[in-house]
Amino acid sequence: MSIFIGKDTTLVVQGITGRDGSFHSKQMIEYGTRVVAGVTPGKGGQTFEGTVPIFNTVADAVASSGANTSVIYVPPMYAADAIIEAADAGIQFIVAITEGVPVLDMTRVYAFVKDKGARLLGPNCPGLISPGESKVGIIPGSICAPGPVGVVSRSGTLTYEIVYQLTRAGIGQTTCVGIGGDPINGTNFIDALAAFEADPATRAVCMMGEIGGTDEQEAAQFVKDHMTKPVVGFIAGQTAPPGRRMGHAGAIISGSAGTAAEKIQAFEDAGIGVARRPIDFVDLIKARLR
Amino acid sequence: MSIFIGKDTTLVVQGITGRDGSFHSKQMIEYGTRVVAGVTPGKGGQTFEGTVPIFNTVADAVASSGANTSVIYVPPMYAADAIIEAADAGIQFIVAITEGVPVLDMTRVYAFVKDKGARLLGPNCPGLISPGESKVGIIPGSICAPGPVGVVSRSGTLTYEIVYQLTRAGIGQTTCVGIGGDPINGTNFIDALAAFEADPATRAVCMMGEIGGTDEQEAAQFVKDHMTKPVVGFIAGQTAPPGRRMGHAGAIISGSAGTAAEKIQAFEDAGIGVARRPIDFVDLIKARLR
Amino acid sequence: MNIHEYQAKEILRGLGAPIPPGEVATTSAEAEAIASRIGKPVVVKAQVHVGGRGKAGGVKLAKTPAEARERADAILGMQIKGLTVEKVLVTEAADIASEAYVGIILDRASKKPVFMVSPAGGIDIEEVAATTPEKILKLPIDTRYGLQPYQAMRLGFFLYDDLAKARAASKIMQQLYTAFMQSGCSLAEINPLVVTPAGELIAVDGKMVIDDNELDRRPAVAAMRDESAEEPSEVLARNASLTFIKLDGNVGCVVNGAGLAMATMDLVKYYGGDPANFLDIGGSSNPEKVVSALQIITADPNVKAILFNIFGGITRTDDVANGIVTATKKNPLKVPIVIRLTGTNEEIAMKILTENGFSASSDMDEAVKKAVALATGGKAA
Amino acid sequence: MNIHEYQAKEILRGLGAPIPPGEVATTSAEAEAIASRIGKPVVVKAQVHVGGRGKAGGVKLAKTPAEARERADAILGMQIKGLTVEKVLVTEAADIASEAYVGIILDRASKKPVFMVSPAGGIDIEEVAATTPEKILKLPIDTRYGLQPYQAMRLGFFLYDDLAKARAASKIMQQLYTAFMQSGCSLAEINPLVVTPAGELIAVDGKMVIDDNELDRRPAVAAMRDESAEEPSEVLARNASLTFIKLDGNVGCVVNGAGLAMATMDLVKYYGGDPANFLDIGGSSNPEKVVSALQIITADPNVKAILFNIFGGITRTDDVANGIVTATKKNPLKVPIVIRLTGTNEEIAMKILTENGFSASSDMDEAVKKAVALATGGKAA
Repeated sequence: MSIFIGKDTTLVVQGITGRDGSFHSKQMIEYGTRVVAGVTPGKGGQTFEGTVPIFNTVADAVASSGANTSVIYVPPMYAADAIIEAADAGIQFIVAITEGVPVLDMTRVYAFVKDKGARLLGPNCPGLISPGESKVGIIPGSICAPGPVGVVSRSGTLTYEIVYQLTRAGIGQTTCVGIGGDPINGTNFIDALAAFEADPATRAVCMMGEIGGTDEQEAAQFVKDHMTKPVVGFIAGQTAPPGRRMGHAGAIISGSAGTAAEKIQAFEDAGIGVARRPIDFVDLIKARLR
Repeated sequence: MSIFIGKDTTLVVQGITGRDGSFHSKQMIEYGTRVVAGVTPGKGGQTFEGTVPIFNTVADAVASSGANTSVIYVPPMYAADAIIEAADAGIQFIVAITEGVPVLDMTRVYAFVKDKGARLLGPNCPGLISPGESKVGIIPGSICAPGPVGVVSRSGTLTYEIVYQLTRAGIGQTTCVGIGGDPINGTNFIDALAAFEADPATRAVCMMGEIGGTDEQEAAQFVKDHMTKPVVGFIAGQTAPPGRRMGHAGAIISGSAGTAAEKIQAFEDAGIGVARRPIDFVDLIKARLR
Repeated sequence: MNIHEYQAKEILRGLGAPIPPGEVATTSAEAEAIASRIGKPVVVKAQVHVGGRGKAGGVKLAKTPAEARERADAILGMQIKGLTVEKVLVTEAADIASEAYVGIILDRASKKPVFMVSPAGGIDIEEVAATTPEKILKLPIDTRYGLQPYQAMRLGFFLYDDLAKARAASKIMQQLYTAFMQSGCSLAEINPLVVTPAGELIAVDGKMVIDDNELDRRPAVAAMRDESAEEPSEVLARNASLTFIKLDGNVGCVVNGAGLAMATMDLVKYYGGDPANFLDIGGSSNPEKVVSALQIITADPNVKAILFNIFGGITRTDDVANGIVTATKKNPLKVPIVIRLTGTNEEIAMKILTENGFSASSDMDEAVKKAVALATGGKAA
Repeated sequence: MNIHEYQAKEILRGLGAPIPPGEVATTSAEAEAIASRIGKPVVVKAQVHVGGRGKAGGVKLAKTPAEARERADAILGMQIKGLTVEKVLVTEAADIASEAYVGIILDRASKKPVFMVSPAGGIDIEEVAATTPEKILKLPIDTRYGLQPYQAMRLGFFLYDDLAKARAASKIMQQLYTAFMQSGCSLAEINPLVVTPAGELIAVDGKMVIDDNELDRRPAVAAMRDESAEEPSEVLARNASLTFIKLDGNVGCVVNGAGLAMATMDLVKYYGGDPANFLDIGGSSNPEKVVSALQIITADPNVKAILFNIFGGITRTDDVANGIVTATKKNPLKVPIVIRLTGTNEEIAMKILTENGFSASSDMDEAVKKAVALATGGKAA
């Protein structure tokens, strides 16, 4: 079992003929993801890698392929349009990989997607993977293994690091979800935690947060109030100076708010196991899976 | 009993100190409507007629008075803002009397009100009256009487004409609703018909339509499919030339669509009694109330 | 409010849309001069607010400036559906490889502006809708978001398979949408949108209808009104804040409220008469409005009887009675008048009328019957 | 991206907001000339991208042009929180009857721009929020609708009871919102918004922070960047497409991915070291980026050891290894380097490094411990 994607996922790739889109489409197909359509305006009627039909619009792609999920690899200035197009075409789960999407664009996009009843993951995220079932995005399949742990994170490579260590320690994953590093995104920690709580195969959850905003604090409250499964958490950015954007658009301490210290405190208050170092996840999770 | 308004209606008047607003506020108070607040920016803290507190904003008025209904008498260019303000302040039923609201404004207003889960009546409508209970808008109370007939109409004075004839013939009304003559409005025939069908006190319904659009045709289908109570209908504009706006912004035959003939046909097909002349309502309703 | 083709095209040109060169002329000499400036074959097109001008002979090709002069001479002053042609557009003639239809209407059902596009352009879109509806794509636009790039591209691809043409078309969609929103339209269309043999897109005809309610806040758009292209009595009525539409019947109608006005006209017809007009004196009518209304109606030689039908709500019937007295004192009536009044201040109104030699009833049906009888020369039924 | 007060004020002035006259100067002579032109007492204000310049002595009143020159002389070249003042704004001094705060921030929780206004202006709004939260009105704005007139009035009435002042304030709200949206801000504020003894509203200070992601599509805004007001190493890094933030520690960090970069810095600290910087070489790094990264880091005299931490996903670790070899061949390192590489093409990378005399591990924890030990002069733990 898994959350958000699984064996039933049928995927349309928006921007399938672009540099990133084509590279990762091949990777996804290789991993076993059911890539059923691609979209590149003007290339409608062609095929990608000889097997995946390409369409001019997402509406055409959905009408023809019945795709239920979309992944977006288009340049930042076109990402908002691509997300809205996917939601408008009836896609229920949209994964936006693109980094650098103007945050004001996301205020409109978020409202649109919500009105359509769809779920957006990202933007500026690595996507997600349900080991052995489906991979949507850019998380390397080789570092994952099927198993009982749900992983949710605001970052990309830090997630790889921790998933890799879990896998090496023999701890597999139900789904690894990167929610992205932007201040306004479609899916937050609570959404993923609630899904893991509801997923019978998930027995424990790893949550990797960082400085900026209060998403982790609200997630901690959610864990305290609604979760029966154990959660282990980590916060990156203890050494970050205030007022500076630490790579991720959302990783910024505003005034005195959004520090690592307050987030770690919230984790502790909620009974979440706190990993001080990335490597600590292994022992903390092991203890909770016993 | 009644629909949309009744003894529980507590009203805030937007534009209470304006020419129309003050005149009709007095009329409504006189009729027995519970006018609990007024809004005129800059006059917050004053009172209207010594009894109704005035506020600068609808938010303040609602917070202080708990009003559940609003009626709007502001100039056309401010009407969209006033409607959105009311919905945003938590008002659940908003009656916009103002005539001349730009139709494009209503495209945004309609979406906003819908998102808030509120109901809008109008704009460009005479409001409504539940005889003996409450009156919101400008329908003269003197021509109405309590009774078993629901009235819904796209026009103002034509409604008065017919209500007056009903009352003179001893046929009272549960509620008389003017949905307004604009092409985009908040409440349509179906909304009112469904409410009358659900209202135990209503035993028959008079529906006055006119040329333009397909609201009457859809209403006829609704009557056929969902209504157990008898309905008598009338269509104004049999002599209207195509392509001309007959006073009401919505009363226009576009190309060959929206004619009186097709609407009357739809009524007949749905088993709705058709009043050829306004005066015919009396006999047609009488026969259906027996 | 209707604006002319040349005005719609100026708006679109200002937004960067590909509009062929052209100018408006009110004389044949001007038309010739414009044709000379263009230096290529032109089309001379009557600028009137009615459809079907092509069939009526109001659109003609001219290969030379001299021919343009001749064509303009023939078209200027021509009557099309009762309206006199006062202006012609002289515009470069286009080579046509294919024609498409692009339009936006403010749609009541979806409560949104709706794009309608069809590769079957150049003809009446209602005809396409009736015969080959699959050739039309309808796309509602949420005005909170505006026309999104993907929507414009989808519309473009519906018209053209080719990416370059679809892109060019999507740009025109954006321009038309901007024009629609900026001018406060209820309709805007380009028909035909032409592809030339060289593969370029050009907008050969343009039409925009403005929502009257927008004019107060858009003075530049309001200034486009061409009163010379309207029925003079309607211009007069509008300037007196009356809603008036001229018809061909013999019973002049003065009513308060649009719905009641239509119902009154219908009842005139029901009893065998013909309404001479639609006239709504509005809610808060004052005596001056009644005076203007009577002036306009009595100026119509077809009118054989005048019918007042007033249901006093906000309207005070005594105001109306005073208006009737004032107006008829100034200009005594040459046709009979039937007055029906009821509602607010009815008793005062009746008194005023009686004192001034008018009779009045409070029954609509009866009044209409009487007016029809008087207009048709028969007796009151 | 931060822009200066004077730039924010120019944007607001362009939208019609009431900004007192003022100009920017880079020399004291210019400051004197500006003060002469203004002809009234002025304030000389340091233009730096940090808060607290008032307390640091970077804002001074000057009654005469000569005094303005003196003040500018003192302020120009001053160090405020590590940044050198290169520009001063010379602006008319305002008479103050009351001060309010008006700001818009892009709020993560509501996913909307949120207005924050308070009649307690002129001081740090965080302080107001902490001590007297009832003096702050927060109002989220749905960008699909924009700031509605009733919302602007509500904000105005929260600041002023008086209709005229509330109206004037509501106009300024609209201007600030327009500035926020047009420039692609994540923050825009006027603090203080002053009421003068004569009852007029003026914006005495203005601040805008631009979302970096907006700069590509807003070249005019991007052109406002003042590289002279930034840390030179950060300018260098940005021009090499690296995300770099200078810190005061001794372990230089080169990492791929922002989250892993922060986690690496944290681990350095955990093991008793201090990170010298944040540096993310990005997803699809090429050898040139690695070369630039090493140049920037080795230029910092505080750096006593360099730590690479690369988890190859999209990033190919062999690219990184090649970058290290190239960079160190060109400019031999003077400090020790610790390399951790794992993931895509790890074996090739290890081979390249070994062949060129570098050792590398695949374990993050171990690598960080070693780098800290080298930087602090101790032994690897």
